[in-house]
Amino acid sequence: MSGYQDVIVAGFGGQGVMLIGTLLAYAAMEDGLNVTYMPVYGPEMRGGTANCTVVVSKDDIGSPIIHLPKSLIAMNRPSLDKFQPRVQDGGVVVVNSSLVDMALADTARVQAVGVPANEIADSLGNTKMANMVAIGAYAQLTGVVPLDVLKASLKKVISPNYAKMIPANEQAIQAGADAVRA
Amino acid sequence: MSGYQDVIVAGFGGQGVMLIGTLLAYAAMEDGLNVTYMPVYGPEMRGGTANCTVVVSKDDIGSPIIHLPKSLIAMNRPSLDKFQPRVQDGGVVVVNSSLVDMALADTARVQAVGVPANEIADSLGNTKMANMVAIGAYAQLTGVVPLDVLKASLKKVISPNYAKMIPANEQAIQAGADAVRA
Amino acid sequence: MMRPVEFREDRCKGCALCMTVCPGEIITMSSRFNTSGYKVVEVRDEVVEECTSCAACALICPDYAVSVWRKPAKAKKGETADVHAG
Amino acid sequence: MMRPVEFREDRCKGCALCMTVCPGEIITMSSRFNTSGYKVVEVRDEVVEECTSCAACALICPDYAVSVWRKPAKAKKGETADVHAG
Amino acid sequence: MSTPGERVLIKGNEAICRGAVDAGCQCFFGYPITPQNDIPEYMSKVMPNLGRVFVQAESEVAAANMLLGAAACGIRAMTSSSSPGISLKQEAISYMGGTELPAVIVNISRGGPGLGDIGPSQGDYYQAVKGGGHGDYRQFVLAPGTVQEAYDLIGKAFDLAFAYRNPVMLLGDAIIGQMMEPVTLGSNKETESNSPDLGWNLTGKGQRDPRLLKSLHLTDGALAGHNLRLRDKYASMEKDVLFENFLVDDAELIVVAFGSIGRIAKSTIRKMRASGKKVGLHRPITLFPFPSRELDKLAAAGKRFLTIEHNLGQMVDDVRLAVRKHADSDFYGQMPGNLPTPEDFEQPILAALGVNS
Amino acid sequence: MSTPGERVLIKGNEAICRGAVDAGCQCFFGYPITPQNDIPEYMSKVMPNLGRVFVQAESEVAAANMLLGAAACGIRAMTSSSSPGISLKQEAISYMGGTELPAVIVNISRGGPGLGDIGPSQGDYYQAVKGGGHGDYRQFVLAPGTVQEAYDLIGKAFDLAFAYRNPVMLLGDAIIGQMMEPVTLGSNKETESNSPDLGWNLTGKGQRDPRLLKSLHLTDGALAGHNLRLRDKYASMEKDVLFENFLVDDAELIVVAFGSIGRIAKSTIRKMRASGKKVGLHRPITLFPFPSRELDKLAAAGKRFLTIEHNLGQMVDDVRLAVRKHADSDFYGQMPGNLPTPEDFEQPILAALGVNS
Amino acid sequence: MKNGKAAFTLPGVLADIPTHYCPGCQHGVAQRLVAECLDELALSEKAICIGSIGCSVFIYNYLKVDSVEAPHGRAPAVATGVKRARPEAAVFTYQGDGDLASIGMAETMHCANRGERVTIVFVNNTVYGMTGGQMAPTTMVGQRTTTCPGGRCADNEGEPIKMTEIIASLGGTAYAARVAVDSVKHVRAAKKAVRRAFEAPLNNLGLGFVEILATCPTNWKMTPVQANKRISEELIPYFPLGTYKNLMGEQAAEGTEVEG
Amino acid sequence: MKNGKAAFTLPGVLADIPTHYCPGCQHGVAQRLVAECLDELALSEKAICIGSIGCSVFIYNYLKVDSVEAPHGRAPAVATGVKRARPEAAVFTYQGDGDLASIGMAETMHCANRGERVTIVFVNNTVYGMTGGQMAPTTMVGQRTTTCPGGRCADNEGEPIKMTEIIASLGGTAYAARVAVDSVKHVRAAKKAVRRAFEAPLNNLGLGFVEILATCPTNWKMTPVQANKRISEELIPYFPLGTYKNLMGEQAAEGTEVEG
Ligand SMILES: Cc1ncc(C[n+]2csc(CCOP(=O)(O)OP(=O)(O)O)c2C)c(N)n1
Ligand SMILES: Cc1ncc(C[n+]2csc(CCOP(=O)(O)OP(=O)(O)O)c2C)c(N)n1
Ligand code: SF4
Ligand code: SF4
Ligand code: SF4
Ligand code: SF4
Ligand code: SF4
Ligand code: SF4
Ligand SMILES: [Mg+2]
Ligand SMILES: [Mg+2]
Repeated sequence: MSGYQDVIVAGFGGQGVMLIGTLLAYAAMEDGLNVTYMPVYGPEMRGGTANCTVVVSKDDIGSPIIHLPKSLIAMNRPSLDKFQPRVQDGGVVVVNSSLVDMALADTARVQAVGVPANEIADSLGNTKMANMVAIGAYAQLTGVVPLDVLKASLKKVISPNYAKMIPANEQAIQAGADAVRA
Repeated sequence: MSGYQDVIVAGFGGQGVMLIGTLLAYAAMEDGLNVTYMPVYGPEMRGGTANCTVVVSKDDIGSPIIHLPKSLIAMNRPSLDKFQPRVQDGGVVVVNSSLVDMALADTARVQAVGVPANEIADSLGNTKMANMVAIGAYAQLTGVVPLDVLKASLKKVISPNYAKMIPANEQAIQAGADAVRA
Repeated sequence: MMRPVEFREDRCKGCALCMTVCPGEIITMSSRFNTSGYKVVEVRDEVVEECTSCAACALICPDYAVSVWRKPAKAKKGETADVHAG
Repeated sequence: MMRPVEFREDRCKGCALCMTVCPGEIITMSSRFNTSGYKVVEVRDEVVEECTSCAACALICPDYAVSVWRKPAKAKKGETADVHAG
Repeated sequence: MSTPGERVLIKGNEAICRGAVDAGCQCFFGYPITPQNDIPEYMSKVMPNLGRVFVQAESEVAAANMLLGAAACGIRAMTSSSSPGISLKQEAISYMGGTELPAVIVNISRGGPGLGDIGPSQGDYYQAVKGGGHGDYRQFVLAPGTVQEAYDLIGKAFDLAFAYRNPVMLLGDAIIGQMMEPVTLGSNKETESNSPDLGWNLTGKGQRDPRLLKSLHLTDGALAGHNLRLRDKYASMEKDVLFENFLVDDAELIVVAFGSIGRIAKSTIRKMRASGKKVGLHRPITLFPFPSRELDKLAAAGKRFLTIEHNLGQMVDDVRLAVRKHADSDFYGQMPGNLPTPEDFEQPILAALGVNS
Repeated sequence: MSTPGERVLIKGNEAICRGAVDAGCQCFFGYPITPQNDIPEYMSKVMPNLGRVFVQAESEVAAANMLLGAAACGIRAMTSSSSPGISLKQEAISYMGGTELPAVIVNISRGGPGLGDIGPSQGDYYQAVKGGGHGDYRQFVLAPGTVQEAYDLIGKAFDLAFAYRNPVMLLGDAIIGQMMEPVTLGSNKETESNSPDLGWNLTGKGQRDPRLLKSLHLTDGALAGHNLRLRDKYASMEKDVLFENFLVDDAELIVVAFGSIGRIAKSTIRKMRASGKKVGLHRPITLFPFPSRELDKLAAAGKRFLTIEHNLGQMVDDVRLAVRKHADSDFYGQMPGNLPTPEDFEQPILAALGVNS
Repeated sequence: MKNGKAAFTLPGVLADIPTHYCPGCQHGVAQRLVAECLDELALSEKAICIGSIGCSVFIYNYLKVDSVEAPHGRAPAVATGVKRARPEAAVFTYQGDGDLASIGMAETMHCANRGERVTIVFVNNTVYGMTGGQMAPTTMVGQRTTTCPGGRCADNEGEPIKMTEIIASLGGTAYAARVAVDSVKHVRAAKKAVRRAFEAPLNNLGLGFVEILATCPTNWKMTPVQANKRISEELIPYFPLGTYKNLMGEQAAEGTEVEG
Repeated sequence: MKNGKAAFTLPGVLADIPTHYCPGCQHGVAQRLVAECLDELALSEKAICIGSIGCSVFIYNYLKVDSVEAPHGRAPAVATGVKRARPEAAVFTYQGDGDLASIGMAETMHCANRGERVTIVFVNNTVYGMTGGQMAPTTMVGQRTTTCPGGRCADNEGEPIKMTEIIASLGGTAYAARVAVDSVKHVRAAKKAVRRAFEAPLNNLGLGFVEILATCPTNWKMTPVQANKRISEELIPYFPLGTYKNLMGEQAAEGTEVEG
């Protein structure tokens, strides 16, 4: 399957993982790719961790559910603990090193990249944009979608009432990408 | 099938056709035969005619529903109209001649016997026992169950509160039998 | 004879409710059965003049068996609606 | 130090309801997060003496996070039930 | 309670009641609907006199959930209704299946779909056997063909319900419910299953650990494990399969029919045997578990099959699945709304035999 | 209303809503239950703005009966729920079947039985296809495998409902309902079936004779005649059968799977094809009518079959019945409660192929 | 005297055919009152009748209007669907006490609470008529039925439910009254109430609800005349007649208006 | 100070584990009050809890008593079955407003009307909590929810249903009260009411019913403190607190007793 990529995006409820999953899915669609986005709501209905799976492909996508993903964005420690073991060998793992000790990254097996997402976001004025930093880093690392398409898709996931936040989010995406540029 | 007999008992709602059907069924059981009794409640839930089918046999009884019966007790005209055409050739048809013009009996095809059941019952003091007269006549004509077993079964179908009515009903059964004795 | 009240015998079920509301108590149970097997009520000729056309019997009758007309003296011309039309 | 009131930090969800009912207004939001990620409340040492053991905070708390003891002066001997036993 | 050996002439509906009472049914929850009204009416008279429970529920939904409550207590309990009312009980039946509660449900079915009529029909086979409720659960389905069997099987229903901790449905129709036949009573027995503590049921915890009966399984893998266990339980029910074979040994053609249609087809078969036609009858008594092995055996022996039902064709699926390695089954469907008689089946049987009458 | 050709990334639940709105759905009657809550929520926002009707019913029973009322008016109307709620709708569905009303019911099913869980499952196949309600009725059952199909099929659902005057169920699961995919909108069209007078529907009689919509048939033979007509109608639905064949031509083994499991199995099959395994996929899109003829044809061509479902084995009955003249079908059941992934199916496919991995 | 002026006229919307009801059954009167109101308010062309399951199941044979049959107890939900789909129609249900107050309790309460613009005609005969006289939620304490053969026992089965009072207490109800048809005076008052129950929703005020106390001689095991007496002697004292709610701006003093 | 005397003790029947409720959710308080009453009345050994479907679905994890899970809305019917099967048990349901007042309306009404000797604890948070904040029958007019995004509109969706008033009007109800847990005073009064709701059926008088007004900060989209204020500012004025019925021989003046 050409142009195929899949990723689990995971974190605490309030970290906006669903939002960046959707953003990635939009961007892939805008980029002319097939894409699926699947929120996985765990057993606990209230609180707990949230995660979603995004699959991007030039072909039809069979399964929106991935047990052994090619990549992972882990915004907190429980997410890394839970999903890193499932990432395929050599897969990309973006770790929010602001909250997770990079010593936990299985660098022997996967391509783990620490991004101090909260701090970068903080430095841009709003910790809440840590998710954007992470997705920017992820896009940069995998090339799954061009950064500008990602940025252009912000308007699809940020409600019109908050349109004025878009430039800051673009900045955060860029900062994330910059942080991992080789 | 040996010892086999079936009958449709039909009349107006208040004529007690279900009661004599049950009585016949009890008597057959007491006589050591297999028996089924099936009330057929027609399309109208209120008013209209009532009928039931009793099947008596030494063997297991397959169907409690008989489309083409061997015999018929017709307590009123609509019953005769509806069921006489279905009676098998040569079958016994007891007609309550108090209410039905015997000219309607298809004597060419079936063995139709008129019994002035209401009048006989009246003469015994209670028109309501016309049903007993009819079943007495029927038992006499077909020999399906002995008359004494029929009479002895009255206590099964007449509630204890009305036990004092039993002798009169026995009389009515006997009168019905006497009316058709060859 | 002019009868201000008539009973449709094929409809009457002999429930006797009309008998209980007639102010003149002129409705009585006949000895006739209709084709459905019900005894039917009647206002006998002897008493029919006592009918005031009050329509109480018709209002209480559950079976639409009663027709009542105003006494001619009171009826205006041209109004000849048949009760059971339609 | 003897604290008449204690907050089980693992239970507290930082809802702040206790803060609104404390007559002495001595409960404040700490800057600590517990393992579940909630900020937790506290009664700071400076004010803990003002606690009257009224238990208002415990009664209003939806998460059974508060333990309150009577001031020793009032406590009878032998009654040392642990709040969370059982 | 009946005297053992007592012989009475009663309706199927009454036989079900007396069978249930003899089997120790402690609670009955009902709602009126034709043609099963005799059941709540009888129970309303008898149960209170025995110090047992009769409740006329506000609806079939409520009746089924009252049953769920009583069953959770490990008490022998029952509800009854007819087709539309049984549809309303489907959610509760699925819950009782999922919660593994022993409960007995009687369906004296009538003509459908919708309000249909009040006559006999077998239109609820699918609903009963495949599960009209949501999710993967199965219930025992017992289909009596005589009033005696109605009495006997309701006793068996309670025993199976408790043996497997599972809902059991007794599926009759207006014929079975309304007809009277002689019945010998007294064989149904209350077993120890009505004792207060069965190890799983709610009694008030007393000194022991609390018990919980539920069908929600949210922790990872819990529901899957539960479903696997249920699957095994359903497979194990096979050993309680019941059926009647009638003149099958030398038969070329075997009519497969259940309940009242089974017994009516028997009349037809007797008559056709008299004229030398080699026809037999296989009458499944448990519709779930279905007597697939027996049918497979008969198919392997070279028999041909005709399934007769009082519906548009439902059980015929299970017959075809059962015999598919060796044979197939023809089908004749009596339309609900027409009362079935032995004569109705002659032509279809001749046709299946390949005889032109 | 969508602009034709508009391309959006939406959840299956939203696609169903937008598809229904585009198809001229005038009335929606809902009740909350996970995982279909997006549907009533979306409809509550959009319908009133379009001057259409959104009612949150007091229960699923009420919602289904509101649907019955609106459908009797010949108005395009819909309800949606998930498994336990669908069980509660069975009586009304049987009534709508019997009364021949065009109504669309969406089941975004979840794990069962009972309360089960809120994850995906195909445990309601039997209920949907065999009829969880009483009596002989059938409903169209459409099972989308993609969000695009969810949009397209809900439009088709309305068309079929009115073409046949029959209930139509769209059967999805939590995967179809919750996943987002790009969808091209605008192909669903309101047809003339939303016109005020269709010749049978209730409009207030005006100057014409009164109309009556009912399922009660008490006069002699009426219900039987009605059931015969229904049987013929159900048989005629065959012409609207829908399915997808994927790489079946040279396949030795055909996996039969529907809905989300069908699409997931496709991933597995792609992967196995890459390693030279001759596997194909047959994905029924209409579960009723079932693509039996196509499967029979494939069986006649010598294919072998493996049915994969997310339940204990339900559709496999229909597959086996369809292919029984020539073949049989193996079965692999993913337990409800476990999320299915393409890897889960490799082993069963290899086993069915007779390959030891 | 056929060419005199009619002192009593049957409404044109009522089919002139014999009814299937038992002798003395007041369903006949109740459905005639509905028909009279349909005629007087000129509603027959835009009326849609939601039939229910009970002895009145054949009401569609008697009222010449568009009709649909609702499952047992669900008429108020069906009516909601019909009215929302056809807001211009005059939608009404006709339901018995088993149907409305037992299995249909939730649908009745919520239809009223939402203030659906529909009319509910509720015929309370304290028993399940059609199925053979079982206990209803409205069965009087002590009344024997086929499922409370010893008489309804308040302690075990509860007291008879007073639906009109409950419905009147709900916000969406515009009109609620209880009437009887056991006397000429009551029949006249009942007619008024039925009319208002139709007018309230037509005036877009909310639900119109009218409870009609009626006899079931067959299942009460009484003659029609005895049964009719029972209405005033036993039923009315427990189920007081009167207007319990009326948003149409008329005097709505309890127990007075529609009795007069 | 652990060896001082406890000024507040958690009931032993309450499992000492964290709850799954959102911060500030008053289900936590409500279920604690139930637990306290179970302890005080020494009922834990003979109690049977009927759980319902809603955010409180896991109540069986918190109350260490025998429990069964009822389908959505059907807890009163399940409770009836349990109580009739085990008359010696102390049977109670714990239900939300969607569960009790919407889908479960018929079961609630008839359980009360029959006077089942069970306790119903009704937690009214004006919204469907578990499923994500949809409109409930008790949602306030104007309140925005996920299925009335423009705010509940009385004209279209009706007014919030006052269950306690309705339940109190039914013959089988022995005790009915509405309480809140938004202030210490109210919590204390609520405890009394819950206790009486348990005592009434245990005294064989009929149903015990207590409605607890509670917050759902998550779905109200408020902080817990704001949500708690809404109870007194918006909810109580519409849903007045008080004892609406009490057959236990105490003064039952409306609006007074349990508030004190
Ligand atoms: C779901 C369902 N349950 C039960 C029935 C059977 N049933 C038909 S009519 C009826 C009761 C009728 O009583 P009521 O509503 O008081 O009307 P009445 O006959 O007294 O006028 C019942 C229970 C049914 N048709 N459907
Ligand atoms: C038959 C059925 N319908 C719907 C649902 C989905 N459901 C679960 S909880 C709930 C509502 C809960 O609201 P409420 O009773 O107010 O409890 P809360 O969560 O607010 O405490 C619903 C509709 C279900 N489980 N079963
Ligand atoms: S119209 Fe009046 S007076 Fe005349 S018969 Fe009828 S009730 Fe009697
Ligand atoms: S009220 Fe009507 S049906 Fe009854 S007796 Fe009088 S005329 Fe006949
Ligand atoms: S009330 Fe309880 S949970 Fe809330 S802040 Fe205070 S201690 Fe913490
Ligand atoms: S016990 Fe009373 S005074 Fe002490 S902290 Fe709690 S509320 Fe404040
Ligand atoms: S059974 Fe009762 S309600 Fe039904 S028609 Fe007869 S009298 Fe009327
Ligand atoms: S959603 Fe509402 S009711 Fe549910 S736990 Fe959270 S705050 Fe409580
Ligand atoms: Mg009634
Ligand atoms: Mg709630």
